[in-house]
Amino acid sequence: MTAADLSDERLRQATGLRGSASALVDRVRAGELGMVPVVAGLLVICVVLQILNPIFLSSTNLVNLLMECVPVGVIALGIVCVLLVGQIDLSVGSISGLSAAIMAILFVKDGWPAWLAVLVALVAGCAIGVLYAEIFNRVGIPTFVITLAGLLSFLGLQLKALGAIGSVNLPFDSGLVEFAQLKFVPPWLSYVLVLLAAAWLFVVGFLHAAKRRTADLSARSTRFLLIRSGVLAVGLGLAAWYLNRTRGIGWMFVLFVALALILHYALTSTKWGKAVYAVGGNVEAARRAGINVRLVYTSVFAICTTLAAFGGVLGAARLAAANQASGGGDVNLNAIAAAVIGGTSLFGGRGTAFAAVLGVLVIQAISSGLTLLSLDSSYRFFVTGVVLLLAVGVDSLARRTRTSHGRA
Amino acid sequence: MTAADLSDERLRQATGLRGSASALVDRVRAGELGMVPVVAGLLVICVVLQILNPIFLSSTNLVNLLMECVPVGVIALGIVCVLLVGQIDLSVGSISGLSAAIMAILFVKDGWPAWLAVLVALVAGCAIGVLYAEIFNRVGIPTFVITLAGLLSFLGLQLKALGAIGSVNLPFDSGLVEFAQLKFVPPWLSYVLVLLAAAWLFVVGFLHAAKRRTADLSARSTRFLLIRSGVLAVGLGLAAWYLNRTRGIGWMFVLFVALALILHYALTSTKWGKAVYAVGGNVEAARRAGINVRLVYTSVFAICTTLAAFGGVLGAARLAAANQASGGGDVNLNAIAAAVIGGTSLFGGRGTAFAAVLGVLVIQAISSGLTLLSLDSSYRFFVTGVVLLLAVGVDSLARRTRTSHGRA
Amino acid sequence: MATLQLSGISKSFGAVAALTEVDLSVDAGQVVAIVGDNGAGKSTLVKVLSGVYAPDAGTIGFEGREVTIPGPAAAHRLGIATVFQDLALCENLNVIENLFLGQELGPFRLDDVAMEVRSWELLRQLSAKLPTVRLPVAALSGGQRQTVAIARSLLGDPKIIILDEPTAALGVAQTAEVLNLIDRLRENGHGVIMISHNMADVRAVADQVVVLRLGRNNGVFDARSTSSEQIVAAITGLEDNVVSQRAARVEGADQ
Amino acid sequence: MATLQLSGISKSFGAVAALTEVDLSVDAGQVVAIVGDNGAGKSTLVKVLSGVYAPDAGTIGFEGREVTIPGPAAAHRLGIATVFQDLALCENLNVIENLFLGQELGPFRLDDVAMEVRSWELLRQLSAKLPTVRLPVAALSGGQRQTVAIARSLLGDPKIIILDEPTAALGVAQTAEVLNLIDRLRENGHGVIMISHNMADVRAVADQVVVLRLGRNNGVFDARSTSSEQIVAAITGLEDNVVSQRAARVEGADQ
Amino acid sequence: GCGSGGGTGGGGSDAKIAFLMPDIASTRYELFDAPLFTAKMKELCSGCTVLYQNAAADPAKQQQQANSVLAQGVKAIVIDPVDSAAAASIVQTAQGQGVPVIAYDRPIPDKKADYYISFDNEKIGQMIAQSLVDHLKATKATGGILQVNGSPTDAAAGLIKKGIHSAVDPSGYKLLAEFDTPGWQPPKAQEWVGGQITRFPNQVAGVVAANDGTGGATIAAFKAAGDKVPPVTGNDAELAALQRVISGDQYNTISKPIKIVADAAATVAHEFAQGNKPAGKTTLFDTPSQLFTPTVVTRENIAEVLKEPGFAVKIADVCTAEYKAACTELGLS
Ligand SMILES: Nc1ncnc2c1ncn2[C@@H]1O[C@H](COP(=O)(O)OP(=O)(O)OP(=O)(O)O)[C@@H](O)[C@H]1O
Ligand SMILES: Nc1ncnc2c1ncn2[C@@H]1O[C@H](COP(=O)(O)OP(=O)(O)OP(=O)(O)O)[C@@H](O)[C@H]1O
Ligand SMILES: [Mg+2]
Ligand SMILES: [Mg+2]
Repeated sequence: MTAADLSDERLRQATGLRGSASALVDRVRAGELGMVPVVAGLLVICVVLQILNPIFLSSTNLVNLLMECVPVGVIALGIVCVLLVGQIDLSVGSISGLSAAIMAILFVKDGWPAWLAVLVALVAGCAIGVLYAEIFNRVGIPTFVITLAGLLSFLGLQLKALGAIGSVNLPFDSGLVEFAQLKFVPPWLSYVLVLLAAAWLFVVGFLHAAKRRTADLSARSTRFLLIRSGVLAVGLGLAAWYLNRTRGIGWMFVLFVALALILHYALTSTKWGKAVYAVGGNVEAARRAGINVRLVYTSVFAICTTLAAFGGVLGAARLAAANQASGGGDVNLNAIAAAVIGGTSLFGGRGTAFAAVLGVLVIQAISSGLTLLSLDSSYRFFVTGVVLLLAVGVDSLARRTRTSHGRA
Repeated sequence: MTAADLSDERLRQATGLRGSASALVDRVRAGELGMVPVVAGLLVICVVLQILNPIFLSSTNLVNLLMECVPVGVIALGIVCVLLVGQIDLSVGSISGLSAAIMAILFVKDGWPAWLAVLVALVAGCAIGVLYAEIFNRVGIPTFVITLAGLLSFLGLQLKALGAIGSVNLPFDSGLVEFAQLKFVPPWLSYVLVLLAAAWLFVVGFLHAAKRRTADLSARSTRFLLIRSGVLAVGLGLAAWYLNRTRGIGWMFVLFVALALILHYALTSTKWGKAVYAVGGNVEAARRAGINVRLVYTSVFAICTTLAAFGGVLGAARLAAANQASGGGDVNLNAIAAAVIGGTSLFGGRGTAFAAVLGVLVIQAISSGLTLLSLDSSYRFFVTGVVLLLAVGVDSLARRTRTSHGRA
Repeated sequence: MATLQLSGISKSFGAVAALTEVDLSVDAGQVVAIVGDNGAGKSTLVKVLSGVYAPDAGTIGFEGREVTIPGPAAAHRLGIATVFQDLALCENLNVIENLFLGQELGPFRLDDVAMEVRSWELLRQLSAKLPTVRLPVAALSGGQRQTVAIARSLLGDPKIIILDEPTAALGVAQTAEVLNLIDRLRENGHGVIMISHNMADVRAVADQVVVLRLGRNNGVFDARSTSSEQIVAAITGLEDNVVSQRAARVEGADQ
Repeated sequence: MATLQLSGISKSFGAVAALTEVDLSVDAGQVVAIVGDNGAGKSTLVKVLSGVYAPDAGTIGFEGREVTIPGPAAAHRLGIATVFQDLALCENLNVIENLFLGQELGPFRLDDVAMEVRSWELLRQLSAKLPTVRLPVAALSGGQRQTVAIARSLLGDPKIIILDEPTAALGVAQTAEVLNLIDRLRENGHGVIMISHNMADVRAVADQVVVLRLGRNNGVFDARSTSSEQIVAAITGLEDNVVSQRAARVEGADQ
Repeated sequence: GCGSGGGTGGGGSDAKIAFLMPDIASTRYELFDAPLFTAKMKELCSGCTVLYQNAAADPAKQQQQANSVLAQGVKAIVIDPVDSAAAASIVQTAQGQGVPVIAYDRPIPDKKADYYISFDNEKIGQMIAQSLVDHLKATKATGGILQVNGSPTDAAAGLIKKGIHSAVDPSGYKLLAEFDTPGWQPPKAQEWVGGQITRFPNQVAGVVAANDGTGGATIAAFKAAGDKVPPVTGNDAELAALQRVISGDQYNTISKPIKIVADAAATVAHEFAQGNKPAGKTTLFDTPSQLFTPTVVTRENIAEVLKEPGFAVKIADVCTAEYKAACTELGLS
């Protein structure tokens, strides 16, 4: 007997191994396994870069790579939220720079405790987001323009704040800097965490499947769930083992993954998350469904700017300094690009929290792989562009048919 | 008797002066007079800046201002096209820098005639656009990513091209530099041009109205057309007179206006233009209407990158040099911002060629006005952001009701 | 006393007057059909009622009190559920997500099993022919989408249900189910406003027929005692209209 | 020999088989109605015909030759004009621009007066109730949009016209005009494919009724000699269906 | 009325003088050059106004700023060109309108300015690198050198890079790798150095960084790798860098006598504004010039440098609580 939700005779039943395989292809094409092609792209460039330079996949370099992607990655998480509602934030760089400046000044110059300085920086970031949303909701200026104005204004504030000093050193022995540079998960704990994650995935999946079965709906078989958890445990375990050969997994990276998981949960399993996707897909429909669209915008911008501020703080901690260049350069572009590369649509309504993680990994892998090569700047820029296209091209080709079905 | 197209009894007839006035308000709200609020915003900031520094509206400064907005303005024209089809080009800065480098090297180092060097630079720009469109059409990578890769790659090529020299001076006495710096329309010719423009507007309007009347459709009264042309003649005439008090109107600015007019014509009065708006509004509908969507993308990107290359050449001519920083800095952001400030939607399907002109005037006015103030960088950034919000806020407030009618 | 009472509602878009001084009232347990030509202003009236548009003039009474409906959320709170003509679904969300949009079960930990079960229930009740409910709405056929929109309006326990051309895209079986549903709603004491161009359907379920013409009231008829021809005449404003002409011609040809 | 001849057309979307080995043929001067339940695959078939989707299997014959239709432009070139169920209009363009999209008069210097005149002609012919043709389509009512979409398909001189639920949103007068129009098209030797859920309309204008059920052919009927009940039975796959039940109940209540 | 240094010349008493600086990536322009120049100008002529502009590394913007100050009727322009070649156009325009141009900090070789006041960037690069090489030789360090340059699109960075090479290439130490830091961004420099530490484990004898920001980033990279920090250079003598030198994290930085240079520029500009033609101490690029020598700051001489009268950074600001101990050790209390 088939489950209640699979009883339609038009549904091709995926039976046996070949059925599962073809179902998998179907799902990739339909964009349902959205992340798989991006991961494939990431693997492709990893192989290319490893061939070009055998140090690339060395444990030490991977340890560095994971740490370095955190500040931009945290900012990209916020960008994903904003892109999901079909808006944009060009000012995350400036906000991260400003919050780094605020934190550094309060912490070093004014001698506040680190946690308080960080908190104030985050609150400032949050306030900026609320301000953006208020302007957007009340005046209706496109967020491109609002945040462009923010980019300029907060850069101005950052310069002003650092005013007479220009640059502030964070002490290397402060907890903040140590956290960002030297704190790694002890090997035993990393394996425990891996096992916990796998067990948790299994338990949640099992309970959910049991509930579905009681409700006479199709459910994943326990065997599948076991295999899935097993694969996860082995995969993560191997990764942890490889990283543990040198310094291991940085706590800062763990923090980033935790943030991504929280955001993922909020986006997929809460009322708020559904509202975000709805607003991005069709604002008018969301409004007519009784969703408080303004509140959604406000929350999303507040999250984005808070995360931008947090990214700025982490970046300053990693650099052990806040200066006028903090948050400048390509922080903005990299954060937005990370979200887009991971598969988030600029038009709203499509994307996931993991998009930011994968996207920033792609960007950092390219950047790290190419800086290792010691190319001329001119070649490096050129090759970066080409490799980027390559990485994203894999994803796009896999989805090709999907767009032709009018479901871009 | 009412004309065939105004016979529906639900149409409020605009009679008398009050009727016209309320019709005007209706039209602004409906976004039909799209440009008026932006112009109002521009006027507001002009007044503010003039109050802050009385030199702002001086003839010399305005002459400079008009000349300075040309390179970015030309690039923004191309950006408008790309935004109209719902895509983006992040690489216009790099392309303009690369084309400036190509032109300067061929012209100065290799001694080619100026026109040939410029032509080669433009062809290179055009080729880039075609390349982008091919990748987009065949592989389906989002243009955000393609052009981000282009930004990096062409910056690399630019650095490579300028290689060991870093910077190339264009001779001051070359026609190109003189055109960009010293060639102004003689006063008598400027008045002739103004009169020609007004006359042309009247004649075209009159012939059109006559044709509509013959077809039993509503048409603008000859009186209205006369007044409109009169207002234009007086307005432009006064502007010309004021500018002619010092150096007058630069030929380069005339070129810019001419390009904008050509693009306006192409967008509003050709089959291609309608296809561009259709693709931006609803790609799938455009495709089903038999439009060759790929060709539209190709043409639009080719235009954008060619104009970017042209902007780069003009910028180099104005600066009398091409160097590694050409096209860097905020060229990208300014060009896109100009288009958006002028009212072009990032989501496609809404915008005009004049948006670029107005947007770049707003940006340059702010930049020039604040330059005059001699503020600290920190204040200048801050104030720039605030003034930008102010300028665009006027536009947005005027359209407020429109969005609430679900017609954003 | 009517549950919902509109009087003197006007609404213009730019130079187009879409509604001019329109009156309407709906009681509990009553099915009111609004009919009218294309562009007569029916959907505009519905949108005023559901808080999508603010009227330019006129008053809305709900259960005796005068109310304003500043937005769709306010309409929901009053107990007005609407199926819009353009459906207002989010194409990127799947069927379940669309059904429960804004009224998800378990705000901080969505109960997707319960929602899926309830979705299948509702959809089966409407004879929806959906292969799966995990498809994004973009992949549904026109009729499937309309069924989803109708199912959504039944989720809460609204006092007034407004259906703007609910059966336009539906198959014969689904149409019959919706008509059955309207009968049931009336029996349960809900007020129903239905817009339709199908005179047979209108006369089958409605108690009262309100005719709009070019944005103005053009008569209120008792559904049972009025013939289709009379209503069509009120809609088109002509006794001798293209519908009657065609009917006559077809009859002539048949003979 | 049929103008258009489909055989063995299949099309799947991911795990959903929307069409399985469907056959269809249309002659010049023939009106073929395709009917079927929601999600039966009617619109998918239309999209295959008009080049929107490529079929997974099957052949298409046009005027005796086997053809492939790689895109909508190719369908236009063959002489196939389509009114899609979702209309496929550009909301940001006004009525004239939408009507002439892709076939503007004067490619390098648009003749907007001629286009406006022709637009009013077409729209009047369909009894469209449009206040002005310079409104963007986003501001039109559902029926007005549908009229625009239908008017557009008449612009060229197509050999086959495909109408996917053309009267779903139309008022009574407009529906009658469209039925008249279909009669005229047949008389002028065009082939017409019409999809509709309205059995009365189908039987009024069609020569042949093709029934699809769950993506498969489920019988071809002669429109004049078959009763509505028979067609409905073929659509739902049951003699005793909700439509007949409802009819019986209503009759019972009336007595 | 005119201040102490002024004559009685008519135009000079309420003249406007433009002071056009190139970027904000290096903090000195905003922090030191502009305020010091303005202060000196006020002292020379209280009625004069200084129009300060910063081009944020964009030559086109600098041109716009130049045009703008010309429109405001300045009597002299002091310019630190973003791009020495492109600035020729500014000189051309200004001189065409009879406004003298004083090249500040960087020369304008292609078009004869009216005056040139500077220490040149190439020299700076050479000095910091040489100081590092000397130190390495003195400590008999083994291994190679990493070179962190400035932005690949910045002309000044190119000059510094050239200078560094002129000291590193003949030094006998192998140049392991070099990197042009996009936009002078410290995080980029940190990322690159981090990669090189992996690539050349325990082979890095020293790092030449082109400014203090990238120098600080280099140190952070070594700290983050848990490695011993080798001698690292800097440039600009910004506060944070001085603190690092004191604490021993950074080997050197370079202090430009900005006050002296800014004062000289103000004096010369004031002369020009009054219609005089001040004579140069030397002639460079065919232009009357004054050149000043910067001082490399290391732990050895930092006390002297800081105690020098008129040094831009105050000892109290440098010796905050955290650096108290080290300061006392160096005789800075
Ligand atoms: N947002 C809008 N902007 C401008 N005009 C509008 C807008 N919405 C509706 N209209 C106009 O108002 C009139 C009434 O539209 P409405 O949608 O209410 O008609 P309707 O009675 O629902 O017609 P249909 O039967 O076709 O659905 C139409 O002429 C339409 O063009
Ligand atoms: N792009 C798509 N992706 C996935 N499934 C699709 C897609 N388009 C259609 N389908 C599925 O194919 C089936 C047939 O859809 P189709 O639109 O052809 O139905 P229809 O007969 O036109 O129905 P209706 O009468 O409701 O218009 C439906 O089950 C639908 O869910
Ligand atoms: Mg309607
Ligand atoms: Mg259909």
